[in-house]
Amino acid sequence: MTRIFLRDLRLGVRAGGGFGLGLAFFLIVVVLVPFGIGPETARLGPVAPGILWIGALLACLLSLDRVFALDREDGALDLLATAPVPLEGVALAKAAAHWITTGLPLCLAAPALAVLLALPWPGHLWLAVSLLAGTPALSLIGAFGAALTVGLRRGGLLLSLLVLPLYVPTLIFGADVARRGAEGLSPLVPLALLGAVSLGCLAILPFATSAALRVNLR
Amino acid sequence: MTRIFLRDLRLGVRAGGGFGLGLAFFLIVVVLVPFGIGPETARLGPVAPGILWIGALLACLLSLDRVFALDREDGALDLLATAPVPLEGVALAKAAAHWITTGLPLCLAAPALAVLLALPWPGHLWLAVSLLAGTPALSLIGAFGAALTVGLRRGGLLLSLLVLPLYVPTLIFGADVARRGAEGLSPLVPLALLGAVSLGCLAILPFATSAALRVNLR
Amino acid sequence: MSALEVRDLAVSRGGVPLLEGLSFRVAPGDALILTGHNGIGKTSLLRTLAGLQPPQAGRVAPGPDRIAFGAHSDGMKATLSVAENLEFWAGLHGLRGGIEGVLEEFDLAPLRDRAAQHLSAGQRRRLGLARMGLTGRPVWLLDEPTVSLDAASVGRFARAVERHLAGGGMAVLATHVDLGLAAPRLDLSTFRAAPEVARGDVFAEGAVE
Amino acid sequence: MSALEVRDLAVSRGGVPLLEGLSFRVAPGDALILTGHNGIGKTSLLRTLAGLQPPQAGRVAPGPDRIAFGAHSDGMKATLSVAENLEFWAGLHGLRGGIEGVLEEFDLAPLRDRAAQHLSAGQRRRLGLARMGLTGRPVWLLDEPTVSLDAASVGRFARAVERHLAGGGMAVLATHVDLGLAAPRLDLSTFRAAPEVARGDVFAEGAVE
Amino acid sequence: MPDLGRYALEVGFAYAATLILLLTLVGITIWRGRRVKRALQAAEGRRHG
Amino acid sequence: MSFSTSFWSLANPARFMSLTARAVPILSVLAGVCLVGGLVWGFFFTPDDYRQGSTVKIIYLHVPAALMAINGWLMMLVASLIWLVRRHHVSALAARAAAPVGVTMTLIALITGAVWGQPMWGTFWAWDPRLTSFLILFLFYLGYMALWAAIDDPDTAADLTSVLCLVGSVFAILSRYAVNFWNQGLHQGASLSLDREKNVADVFYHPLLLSMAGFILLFLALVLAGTRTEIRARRLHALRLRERMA
Ligand code: HEM
Ligand SMILES: Nc1ncnc2c1ncn2[C@@H]1O[C@H](COP(=O)(O)OP(=O)(O)OP(=O)(O)O)[C@@H](O)[C@H]1O
Ligand SMILES: Nc1ncnc2c1ncn2[C@@H]1O[C@H](COP(=O)(O)OP(=O)(O)OP(=O)(O)O)[C@@H](O)[C@H]1O
Ligand SMILES: [Mg+2]
Ligand SMILES: [Mg+2]
Repeated sequence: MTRIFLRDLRLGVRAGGGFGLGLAFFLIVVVLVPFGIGPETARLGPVAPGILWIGALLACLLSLDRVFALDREDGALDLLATAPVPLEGVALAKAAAHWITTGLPLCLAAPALAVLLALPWPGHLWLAVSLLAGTPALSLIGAFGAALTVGLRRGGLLLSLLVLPLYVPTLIFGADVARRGAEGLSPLVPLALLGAVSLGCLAILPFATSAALRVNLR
Repeated sequence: MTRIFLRDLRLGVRAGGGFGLGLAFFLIVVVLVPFGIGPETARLGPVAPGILWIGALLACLLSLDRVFALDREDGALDLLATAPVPLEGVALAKAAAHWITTGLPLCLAAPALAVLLALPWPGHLWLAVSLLAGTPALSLIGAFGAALTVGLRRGGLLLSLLVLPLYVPTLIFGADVARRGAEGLSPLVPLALLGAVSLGCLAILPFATSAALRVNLR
Repeated sequence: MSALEVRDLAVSRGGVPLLEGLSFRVAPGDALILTGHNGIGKTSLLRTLAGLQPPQAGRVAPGPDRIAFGAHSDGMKATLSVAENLEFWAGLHGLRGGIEGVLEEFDLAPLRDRAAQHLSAGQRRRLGLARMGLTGRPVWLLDEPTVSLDAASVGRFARAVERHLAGGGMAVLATHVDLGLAAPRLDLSTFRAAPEVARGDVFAEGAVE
Repeated sequence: MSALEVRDLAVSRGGVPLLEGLSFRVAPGDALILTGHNGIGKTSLLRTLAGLQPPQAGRVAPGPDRIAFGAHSDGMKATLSVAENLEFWAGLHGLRGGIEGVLEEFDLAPLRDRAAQHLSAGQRRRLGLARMGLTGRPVWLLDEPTVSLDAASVGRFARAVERHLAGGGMAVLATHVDLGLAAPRLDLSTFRAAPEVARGDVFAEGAVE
Repeated sequence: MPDLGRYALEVGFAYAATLILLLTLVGITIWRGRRVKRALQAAEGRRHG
Repeated sequence: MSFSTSFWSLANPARFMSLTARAVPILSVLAGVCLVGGLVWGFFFTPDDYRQGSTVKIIYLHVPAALMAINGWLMMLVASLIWLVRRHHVSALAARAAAPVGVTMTLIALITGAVWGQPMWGTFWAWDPRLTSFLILFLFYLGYMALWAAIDDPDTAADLTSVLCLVGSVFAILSRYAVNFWNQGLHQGASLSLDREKNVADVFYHPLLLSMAGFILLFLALVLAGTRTEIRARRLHALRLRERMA
């Protein structure tokens, strides 16, 4: 399991592996938003937390189809399924590698990028905290969606559609934490809910993911 | 050339081909935005044209890596390069097919989705017009970026990074048309500029694209 | 080590029955070569033996955890080097011996730091075959293993299989060409499923109306 | 129809010189079989002949527009059916005859509406070979064409090549196995590039400092 | 030391950041130059020796 | 030997190496002198501006860095053209070597500008046209360097990055106009115009010129040193391939 995790990390960091893909996408969104909606601080400020969270979510969404699809294409998934490791472990290792290569960089970069969108001050901190609490759920849910669609040639579209509704609660709580933080209200209630979502995902989803994988390998 | 165009269309429409991928992504963005930034019309209305344009741009960006990569992987690009058609024609046909499968559906769907984001009335029309004038440029620029990165295994990240700054003028003019339209000002000046950008891209980029392809095939 | 036992197996692919009534036994130290024309179902049979698709009927023993499958696509990562690829699989199967043995066996030592994407077709095939020796599993299933290999590499492969058999292993190989191995052949044509008899699908058995 | 002429060709791949001093001539109606161990540069040579990579030195005639290249990956789209795939290539090369001929020739008629992704390895290979006949070009370059083919299909392929040659075509084939074709063989091992002689790269020629 | 007034922090930060960036750039250039030079010498040595 | 023949003889790697071996140390020393001189003069011996207070001292960093950021790109453009037209390897490698220097200059201009913006405009970042086009330039640099890094074969990389540099330049100019159209900004216009009336006061002007000279010399020294390294790396690459084959 650790081995799979480490291999995925290494593959991710290799040229073209996708490390930084999410981050770059996030950066792109943040840079483009002012060109789209206009440069005025009064316009940008209020929507900044929401935009940043949506950007992070999309960045996760986009890198999902690599979670299993690459291994499926070159036959490695068949081999992993018959290797002496539980498939739940494979699922968890892959979700964890996805989080490290996508979610974590987002959490670290978000406060800096928030400056570009004129996010009011204490918001930076809360934005990072909310992402830290929320992105693991995004990776776990995403791995589940990726497992469901792995058999389909370029199931990217379907994957997005399946995962989207599952992402909604995380997005609502997460953006709420960041918004309340930016507006100076207490963000503790949505933060607690957000943490609960992440922990729940961690407890349940690896099993669902491995079940989906098993069906798709047939 | 027409044949390549038609084949690409057919491939796009086949299950998993990517037709609708852009559209679905666009839909996802539009649906998620209210969850992220809050549902109030006063908040959504002013940023709606910008968000819609950014959504359209991202939808284009995401479908770019299929333009040449699939044909490269299965060897079809080698065969096309030695087939009795000019490579510029291949580049143009592929950009056109990308536009039909991605840009055109966006133009048609955008006015309807704009309702969800509380875009004020005359804005719908201008949004559609601006997308119609601008998305061809997005497809052409994107095909150029895709040609640059086609030799690299999963060059998706690099592709986005390369294409992003090239998209900026189109986005600025396009969003400006939509914004002025929504606010009741005359959008003719940016519209003319937007059209000029698209035509300029059409005149120049197929040559750059085919040059890049030729280098990458070596 | 127990023998590979296949009893009255029925195989289908994409819902179409391909083979049925297939029984054979491969004892430790033995190999079996599967033949049959294109599309008869060799690949589908091997996938079924490996536990990757469920049999329509019949039984396979031992279970998938004793079986190593060498398919057409070899699961090697293009951006990792030869050594890194092999080390990953060795580690996953908990093998302590290191990869030097198989690198020698398949003459991959000079290529050990080359990325898999920069290998020629035959070199890449050797890499895929080298993985088999790292699984530590007794039953090898190989689907057209010598594709793209030159004569010297075919010989190297045959010796590797013989060594595996000599150590009490078993091997089932699907092929159209001569592998340079002395082993019984099984022609799958005689087990072709009759089109009318569709097992395992309730909807195929009687009219619904 | 003019002969395929290769004069003093030097081939490299990824910057590494592989072959040099290679000259041969294939007259209309003739075939040439390339052999050589894995990694010698057969695939690279064929890519150079097809105009997909520039030669390091030497000349190839005729130009790429008279040459049809059948590589390992066959450029067939997984989601299109056999007939759709072939029709696309036929149309691209402006062939009017229709695809029925090649469907018959490679026994693909029963599979004509099957999506390419649902073909077995050998069936898919036949599909790739069938494309050659649709290019209408006199020079065929084929890289390990009979991989995965059963004996009957190898025979069918050999007859197709013979028909092409009889019509004044030419063929260059790289292979490790017997193709069932009577044709002269060229062993590439004798043209292996000396490591010290690096042509066409200023940085390899003299010390910079 | 000149009196930078109320903008001491900003001005100081600007100078510090610039100098750090420039020094890093110079450092990387020199370091990489040395490393490549050594590697090249080794390679030439292997070739001739 | 006329200028033009001596310039083109630089295209031979060995010639280039021997011709620049002496130039780099000289340029480095000159750059060091001018930079230290200009910055020390500017930082310690100029008065505060009556409106901007001590922040005016940032100008000695900001303006030269901005200048070299743009000129760096220009140099890459010219070098790319030379490579595409005349296939001189040294030219392509010089373009490659200029990118990291240019991107650092861009970053310095952005950071010093941002720090300057806080006291002057009350915000670290505003979507002013000039700032925005610098951000875009920064992204161009990143993309250009990433493309170089991503491709194994040096000649392929040189070709593709050159095409990117050409197309990118067209779009960079286009962006500049688009951004101006989009937002009228806060940033001042060119203050080093030939019209003496509009120039900044002489007290600021002279150290600024010195510091600019320092940045220019530093740029040249770094690019030449970088090009020398790239040439060696290219030769190393060729030798490694030989070894791998042998
Ligand atoms: C991130 C922020 C900034 C960026 C990217 C930026 C960029 C530039 C550039 C590109 C130039 C050179 C223009 C030319 O030569 O035509 C320049 C010059 C200049 N900038 Fe900035 N700037 C920024 C912020 C500021 C701020 C906040 C101030 C002060 C209020 C400022 C004051 C100046 C001055 C005085 C010049 C000299 C004008 C000239 O001589 O041309 N800049 N800046
Ligand atoms: N993914 C699939 N979905 C549906 N049918 C398939 C699929 N793959 C193969 N088939 C069909 O199943 C049959 C058996 O295929 P299989 O790959 O097992 O044959 P094979 O004996 O391995 O042939 P070959 O020698 O050509 O590799 C073939 O008729 C093929 O067309
Ligand atoms: N993309 C690549 N980049 C760099 N080197 C490569 C690449 N592909 C192949 N090579 C190397 O070039 C050499 C020649 O490869 P080529 O594929 O031409 O060999 P081949 O004769 O076709 O071998 P095979 O019989 O195994 O197919 C090999 O040593 C291989 O390792
Ligand atoms: Mg098979
Ligand atoms: Mg080959």
